[in-house]
Amino acid sequence: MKSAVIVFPGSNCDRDMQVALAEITGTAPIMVWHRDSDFPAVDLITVPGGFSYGDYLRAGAMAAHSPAMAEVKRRAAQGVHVLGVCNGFQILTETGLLPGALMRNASLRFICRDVYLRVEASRAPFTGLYKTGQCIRIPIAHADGNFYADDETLARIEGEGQVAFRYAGQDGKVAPEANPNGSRNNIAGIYNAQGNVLGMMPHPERLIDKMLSGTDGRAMFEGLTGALAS
Amino acid sequence: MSPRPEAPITEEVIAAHGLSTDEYARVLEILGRTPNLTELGIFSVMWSEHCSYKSSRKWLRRLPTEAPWVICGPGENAGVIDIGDGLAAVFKMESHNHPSFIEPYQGAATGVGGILRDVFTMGARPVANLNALRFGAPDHPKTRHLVSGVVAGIGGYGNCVGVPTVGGSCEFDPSYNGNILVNAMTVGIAPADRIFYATASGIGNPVVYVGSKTGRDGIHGATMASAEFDDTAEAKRPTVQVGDPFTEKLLIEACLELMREDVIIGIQDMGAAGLTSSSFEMAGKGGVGVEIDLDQVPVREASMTAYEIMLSESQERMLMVLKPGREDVARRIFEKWELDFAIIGQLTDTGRMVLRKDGGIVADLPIDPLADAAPVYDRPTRATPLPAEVAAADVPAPADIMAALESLVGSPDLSSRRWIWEQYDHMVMADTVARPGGDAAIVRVHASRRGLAMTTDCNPRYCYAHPRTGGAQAVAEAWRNLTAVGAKPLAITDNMNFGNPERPEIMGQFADCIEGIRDACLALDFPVVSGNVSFYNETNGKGILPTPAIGAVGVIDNLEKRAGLAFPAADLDIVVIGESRGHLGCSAYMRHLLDRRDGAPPPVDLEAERRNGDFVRAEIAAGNVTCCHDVSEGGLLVTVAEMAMASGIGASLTAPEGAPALHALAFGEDQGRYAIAVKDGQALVSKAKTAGVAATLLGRTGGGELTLTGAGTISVARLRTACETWLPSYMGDGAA
Amino acid sequence: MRARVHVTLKQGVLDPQGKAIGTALKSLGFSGVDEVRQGKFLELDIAETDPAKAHQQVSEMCEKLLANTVIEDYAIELDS
Amino acid sequence: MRARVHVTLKQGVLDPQGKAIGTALKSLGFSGVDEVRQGKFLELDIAETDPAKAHQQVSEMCEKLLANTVIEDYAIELDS
Ligand SMILES: Nc1ncnc2c1ncn2[C@@H]1O[C@H](COP(=O)(O)OP(=O)(O)O)[C@@H](O)[C@H]1O
Ligand SMILES: [Mg+2]
Repeated sequence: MKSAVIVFPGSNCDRDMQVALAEITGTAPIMVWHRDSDFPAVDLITVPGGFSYGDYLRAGAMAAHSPAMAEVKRRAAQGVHVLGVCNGFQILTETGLLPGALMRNASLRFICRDVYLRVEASRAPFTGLYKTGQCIRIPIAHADGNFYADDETLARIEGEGQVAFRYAGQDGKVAPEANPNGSRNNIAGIYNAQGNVLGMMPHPERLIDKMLSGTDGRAMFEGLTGALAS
Repeated sequence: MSPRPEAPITEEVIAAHGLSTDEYARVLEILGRTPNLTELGIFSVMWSEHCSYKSSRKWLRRLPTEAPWVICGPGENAGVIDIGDGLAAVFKMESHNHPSFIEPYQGAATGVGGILRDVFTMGARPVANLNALRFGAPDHPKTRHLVSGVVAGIGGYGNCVGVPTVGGSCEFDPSYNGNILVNAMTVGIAPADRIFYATASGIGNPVVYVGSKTGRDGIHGATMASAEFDDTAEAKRPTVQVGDPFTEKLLIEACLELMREDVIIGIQDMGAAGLTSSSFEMAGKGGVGVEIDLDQVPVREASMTAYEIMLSESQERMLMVLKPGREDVARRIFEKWELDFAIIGQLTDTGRMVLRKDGGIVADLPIDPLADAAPVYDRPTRATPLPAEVAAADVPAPADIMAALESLVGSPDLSSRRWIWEQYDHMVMADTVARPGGDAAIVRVHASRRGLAMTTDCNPRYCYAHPRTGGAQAVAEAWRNLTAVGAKPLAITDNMNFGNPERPEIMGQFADCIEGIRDACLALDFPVVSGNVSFYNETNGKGILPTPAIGAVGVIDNLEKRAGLAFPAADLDIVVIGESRGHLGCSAYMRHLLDRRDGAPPPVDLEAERRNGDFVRAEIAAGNVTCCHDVSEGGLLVTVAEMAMASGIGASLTAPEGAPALHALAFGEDQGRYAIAVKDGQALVSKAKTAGVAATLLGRTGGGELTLTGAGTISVARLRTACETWLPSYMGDGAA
Repeated sequence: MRARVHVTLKQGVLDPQGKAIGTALKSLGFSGVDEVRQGKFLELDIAETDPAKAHQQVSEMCEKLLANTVIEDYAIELDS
Repeated sequence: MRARVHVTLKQGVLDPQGKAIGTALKSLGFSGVDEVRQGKFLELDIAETDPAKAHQQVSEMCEKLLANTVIEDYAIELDS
């Protein structure tokens, strides 16, 4: 599988994503500078975490207008798979590739900790190796992860099965206490209507190594590798 | 040549610049004429305590700074040690106390920014941040606001630049009510043969300015007092420095990219006293002169004066001397990262600093006398005598030891710091092997099996009671925290936070803490490679507790062989390494439960410390021990409780034969000890005895409760609630 | 010419910052605070001197970057 | 009564956000943007109906919480 990581000024999980992709897919991803709209064809484009442009104005707002993202939008429309993590998710909502918006955490504080997620549906290529309803542990690290969509949009997202992950307790139960940031319906990650674009606040690329206290993130990259092998 | 005169240099102006009569006389002698205002400003910052170390220099020379693995000791931007595989660790800790009290968010944020620059200036990629924080009493009206702002500021900056904040320390004491401590530490990794130094050389070589523009940020407090000689004073009032972590991130990437090219001769960040100290230090070290055209300096506001440009403390700026003809390579890189880049001058053979602006000379100063001949003071000292020992028999036992334990683990100083570290991205870069909450954090050396362990430590109450013991204890505790995770301790950075050095008792605290640090460094082969001194931490004549914060770094050769503090399983033996004598003087127990601060601190037996630690480390390295926690504040029972809380597994303990009174065994703070959980405790005890190390079987892990025979039982869940509740509930939700 | 732009959350969009400020004000003893909403206030110095053109230009900036029109409204004022 | 509060950085204080917005606008092709400053805009509904008292109350809120007076200025307007 060929993959790419888009790098913006202020990205800081680009290397983590690069390492995860290289290790699990077996092929080093192409690192694409934000000014570059002419990068080779790939099976998966990732938009990594960090603080593109310092998260100034709004998280992801400035990165969304980069030449590279214009190209990502074009390719997503053609069906190329796109994964946005954390700041990447924020950027994808700012470009309009995903619905809704990510607002300041309800506590107003940055939160870095492991959370439990309920996998809403086992669905290739992103979550095909997880079981529907499986509870996985993945870290979050963000100040603006409070997912918001108006009632109508939310109803549509829910109705079309676009919710990928919800914050849950260790027992897998989706409950208000398990919501770390105030997201509507405990939403931690969503798909676009076509299902080829996934944005999520938690960082699967940070939990792929036993040495780093967990491997629950691996299955996502393994699933992608299997499904998108070209 | 005499520079352009500016405002008249009156006695008030001299005083406002913090120069004593003697010091000013020295200025006149060096120059052979009256300085103009810009020159006076330069002298004042170069000779300030902060830049010149004039009160501390004599004592700092006492610190041991050498070991075979030290590549660069104190004197550069940060210390450098060899960590194997051709790599070096570069680290330093620095205070930002006063700015953080004025504006906690920005003060702390810019503290982090400053220490990061000290590290990447030397060619290292920063891989971890730590901090040492001290706040006033929890019930002081300002404390909550300060905690909230400082923690948010540290996180705000570190998270954005993408360097994990992996550890630190945080304590409360009324002595910090008016003077909080914010000490920030950065650890970086560089190729051992590619370290960059702050030395200028090569007559004619270009002097280059990169990073952010210069504004009127944090200009020396003296300018406030000098308002009367400037009628636009209001608009020009010095302003608090605001950090721009986004620009810092770009600066890190740009500098590291440039360092892969062969173009830099010397590089120095602009920290305190900005362009002044960076240019003087680089030139002073290289024995060259400099000519700078201040009109070339990128400024944020038009109409900045020479004085302001030279004294500005705007953040995220660096000064470099480049190889001739290589300016374009550098310019291209900085333009790619959208940073300012300007050639502002060149090196000369005059040994003088000549500054030009608007076509004229605005300062012309000899460099050596300023950089090297700064005043040095031998201030009088008064020693703190060793307080009388408090016998355990004279310290009342609590009615209920387990209730006392619950209260201790839920006390301001011993409760969990989770509320703090969850606001720090402690995992970014995906190499954090041991997250905050253990004895030392462990960060993997990227793409290797090697790891760096790091910690910050100091017990200011020990230091206050007996500075020499306290100084030694701080170093020993840092060494022990590294050992407890299985690391070989390599070197330390020290951040000396004290009151007014002009008072003999404060200077005595300082001198004795240094002696204690020296004792421990020598005994433990643990040299000082960098450090920082912060004096005048006092309000209304009352100093803070002497706080020599120690930041320490060690190496783990094989990360498979390391230890953590959570009990890995039930049915393991618990062994205590080191002797438990029940020393209660200066203990958390006495302070928190009896409101007593008397007695001598626990003695530090450096020989036993070393023996015990070397034994423990060898056992971890051999794979025999994977669960270990050093015994520090709160004593043995608190230590075991922490191991239980981290795992959810309980333990039952019985006082060994010959142990001190139960409450003294539980809460005594004897040094040089570790609690270990292993399958075969008896075997470990025998092995220890053979090695001449005191070791005792204390109990077994298992169940959901912690029991001490004769003292009762408490559930681990209940302890956890106490431990996890205090800080979040103190801070309230969305505390502002 | 100077443009002043107010970016505010659309009605109905939950405002975590405003809510937290409201709670904090109450805990500081300010009673009678009903609702707090937080928005952004931007001041831009622009070269354009024709008011109609300037307005047009700033509107475009808002649509493209300054506001996220999924959740935010904006209002423009021009000083000269 | 509704209070509108503008919180802006004091003159001379670095505004990293404003700076970044200015750069972004330029790279989006908006030339002629000189300087951008970002501030906060707060709307508060308060129970107090007397304008003088309301002003007094909101000033206190600003001093205590809404503005960081070390680096920020604030301005209050009251609608009724
Ligand atoms: N200000 C802080 N920032 C980050 N981590 C902290 C801070 N204060 C304490 N910690 C973490 O909490 C844990 C306990 O701290 P401390 O009691 O000082 O440990 P020790 O007794 O082992 O030195 C350590 O892992 C430490 O890194
Ligand atoms: Mg410890």
